[in-house]
Amino acid sequence: MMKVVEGSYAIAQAVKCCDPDIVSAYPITPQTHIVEDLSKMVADGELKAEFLTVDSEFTALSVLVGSSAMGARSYSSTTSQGLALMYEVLYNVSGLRMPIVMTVANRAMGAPLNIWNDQQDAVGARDCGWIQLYAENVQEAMDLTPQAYKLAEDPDILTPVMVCMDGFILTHVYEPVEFLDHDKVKQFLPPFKPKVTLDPAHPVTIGAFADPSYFTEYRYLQQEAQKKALGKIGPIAKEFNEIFGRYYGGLIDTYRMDGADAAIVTMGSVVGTIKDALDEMWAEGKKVGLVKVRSYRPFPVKALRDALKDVSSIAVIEKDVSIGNEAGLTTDLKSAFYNTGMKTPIIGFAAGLGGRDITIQDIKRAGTKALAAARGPEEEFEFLTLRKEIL
Amino acid sequence: MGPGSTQVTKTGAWRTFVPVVDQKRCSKCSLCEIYCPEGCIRRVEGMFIPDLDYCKGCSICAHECPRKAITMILEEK
Amino acid sequence: MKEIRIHGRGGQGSVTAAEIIAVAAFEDKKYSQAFPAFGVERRGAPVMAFARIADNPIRVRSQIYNPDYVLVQDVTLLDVVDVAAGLKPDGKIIINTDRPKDKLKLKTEAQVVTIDATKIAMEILGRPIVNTIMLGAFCGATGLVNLESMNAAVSERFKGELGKKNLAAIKKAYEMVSHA
Amino acid sequence: MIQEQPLFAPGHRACAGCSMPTVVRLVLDATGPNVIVVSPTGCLEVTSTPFPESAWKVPWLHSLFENASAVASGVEAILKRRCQDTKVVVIGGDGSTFDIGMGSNSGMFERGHDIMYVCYDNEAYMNTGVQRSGSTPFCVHTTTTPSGKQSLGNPKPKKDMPAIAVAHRVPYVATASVAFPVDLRRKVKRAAELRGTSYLQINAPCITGWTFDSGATIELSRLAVETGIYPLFEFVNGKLADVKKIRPRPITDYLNAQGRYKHLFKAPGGKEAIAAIQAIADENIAKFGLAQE
Repeated sequence: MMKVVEGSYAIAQAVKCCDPDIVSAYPITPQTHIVEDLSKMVADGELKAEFLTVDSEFTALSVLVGSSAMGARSYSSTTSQGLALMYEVLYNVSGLRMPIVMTVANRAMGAPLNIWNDQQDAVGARDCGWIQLYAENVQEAMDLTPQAYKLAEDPDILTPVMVCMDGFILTHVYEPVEFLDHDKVKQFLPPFKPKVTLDPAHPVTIGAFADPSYFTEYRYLQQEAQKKALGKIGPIAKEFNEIFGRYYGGLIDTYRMDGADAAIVTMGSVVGTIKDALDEMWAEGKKVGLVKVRSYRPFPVKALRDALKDVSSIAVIEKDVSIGNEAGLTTDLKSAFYNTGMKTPIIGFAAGLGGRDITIQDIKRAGTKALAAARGPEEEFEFLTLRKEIL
Repeated sequence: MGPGSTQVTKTGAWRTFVPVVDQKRCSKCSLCEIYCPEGCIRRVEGMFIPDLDYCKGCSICAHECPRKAITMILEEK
Repeated sequence: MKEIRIHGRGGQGSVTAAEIIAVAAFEDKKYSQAFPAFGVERRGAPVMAFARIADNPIRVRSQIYNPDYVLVQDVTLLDVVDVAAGLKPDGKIIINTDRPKDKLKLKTEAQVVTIDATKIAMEILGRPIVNTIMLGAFCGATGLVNLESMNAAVSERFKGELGKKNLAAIKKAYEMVSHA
Repeated sequence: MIQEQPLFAPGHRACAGCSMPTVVRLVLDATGPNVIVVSPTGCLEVTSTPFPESAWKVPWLHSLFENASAVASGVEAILKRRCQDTKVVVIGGDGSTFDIGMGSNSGMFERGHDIMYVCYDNEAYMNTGVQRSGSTPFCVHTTTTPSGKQSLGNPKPKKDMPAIAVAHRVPYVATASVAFPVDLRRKVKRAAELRGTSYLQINAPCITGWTFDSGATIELSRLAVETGIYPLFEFVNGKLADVKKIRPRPITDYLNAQGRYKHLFKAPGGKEAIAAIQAIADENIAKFGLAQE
């Protein structure tokens, strides 16, 4: 059934279809509507889950450490400062190999205090061991939710997943979405069968102290699981497509890359605006294509090398800054190419920071610079739409 | 990570002084067993015997014994 | 694609109006999108909301700078906000006011439509909430969304007696603007 | 009275003479095996679970320093969901209980989970080398409140954590001592049988942090109780229900027996400080009616 609903409600509906045993969350803009909708579903008996209203985001995720250790399917959602408050638990969850799924309604990190969208929060947490998937629109964010559980709970993976969706832009938009069918989700996502749980009949110790003779191997196994996830994200998306008839690409997706001279690489909801901008650019004879990164962690090095091998220049548009260097996706992309000997110029743009609107004109400007960068970049990294007059 | 698997580590190796129980003085009050941090004082045929595989030689048992039936002596290894 | 911008004050239901437009357009078998100008504005402060309607799936997610239609829920906003900014010359601006058009401080080549929505609201709803009335005027003035679809969308949001009253108010606004 | 096969195994790496393993054994002996234990970071976690070994014969989970109560809440929520009759027990030190885990504790208390929270209280951050915690008593020398020319040690008295628990309407709040195992076990059993949150704070001397010979561990805790500086009491539904009566001994008997107060017997102002500590003990004795008739 297709309906026009708010993005947050759509996510709540998708979460409901995944039959979580427990939802634990702390309110923070722009994530609030998701958990409000879930709490209403619990109050109305539509969702038979434990719903814990807790004292902080730190506690919200910590509660899920306990529930996940019990083998329960566990869900939370947060953003920005809340994600930062979870930082210590993020490493803990991934290190304990807990298949928790969390929707991150991407938002800027203060100071200055700012409630609007960018992706600094999640990109800043890229090294925490979580898989990070980014959605272009509400439907994709919805559909990624059961896919995320399927990936996280795979015995070869057992790694938590963040489903990242741009705050406000996707959480607060009303647009038509196809609701997930509960029975079909059950077919796609069978109940979680944990290998190890806390049970007095079979006592186990979870969360032991690992000295230098064991720690490296823990990390290595996490890295291996992320590598294996590279081989599962695409097939899971295809399996979803077979049941639900919707597909958004695997690790990456491309648009107008055939015959493109330059490419824009990005992730999240700006993909849609870029597609419209590129249609206009091609009509003007400017052949710029798009590569959409769906999986930021694990980072799809091979898929990106293949997709970008034929363009003469690349521009990354991303909603974050690695303050003191360039920005996450730009750096990651450059590192993906270094050892291939490929010398395609790569330039980076920080855009949409703290909710700054990204217009079609802005994209076309970046695309034009990308084409020009083939002759050698003027600037390697810059802030798109910088208001120089107020500096 | 088997339950109780620290038992593979014989902490008796940490010990300098070893408890010696004078079974004749022992009143079987079991305080040594209760207070032992290692939980390594065992009842064997009605007698309280420290398991020297784990005893770290802390001397709590000797200190707490109401009949002064336990003495700590320098262990010769 | 048609783009709509709604001006109001916090608490006047501008965001709800944009959402209802999106739902109604979808009833018309079109694609739609609605979103607020996300802010921390509280009750009474000037706010904006946006809607897009198209025959194909809508991909663009920037704010709307060159709207085809503008709805102004509160005429006092004309003193503090350039409500006609970027409005296309062949577009329309619909303003809730009892003032004559030539007394409105507006810089636009677009057609100006006025309606005393507050009066209708007081008469029918008994309180000065004009957002659904402005939607009736929007249907009447633009024909972009069918009145039946708008009624369905409003009924989904407002149930029972309140819903019925809203439909009556919408009908009145629709007729006044259509015959204007 | 102790089980033949304790639920906390030897081979753990606690210091020789540490009171903490005895506390853990006494607690688990009273609860029996149908428990799930959650521990925060601290001496207990580090000494009981050196990967790949574990001293625990009950299911045990560690996440972080400051979230044991939150993690336990998640465990309990799932037990409740499954209608499983297993007790969740948190066992943590005073650093995590009084300080860094305070927010998590407050949340757990307030939500009223069916969890027994046990704090082994050694009155400083012993795992990191004896730094002051909110539990450190007045005038104690620690590595972050050292005694010196202008300092008599910790300038503030111990935080009243049981009162904080009572203020959260925690239905059962009690203090206990490793030196009084019968009393301790009775309190653990009472907390285990209760359906709801309970808070037990157990005096647990630390040989390195308090500085005394390893054999004197139990004696130190006994002195803490018998001087009135560590009163043993029970609050049931917010009301003082029972106390352990004592024949009060002078505070100097306790202070003299350990190194962390020794500066008070030398430094100028030490005499007054000792009198102030005696006054705290006297206040406890009066407030809780500790003195035997």
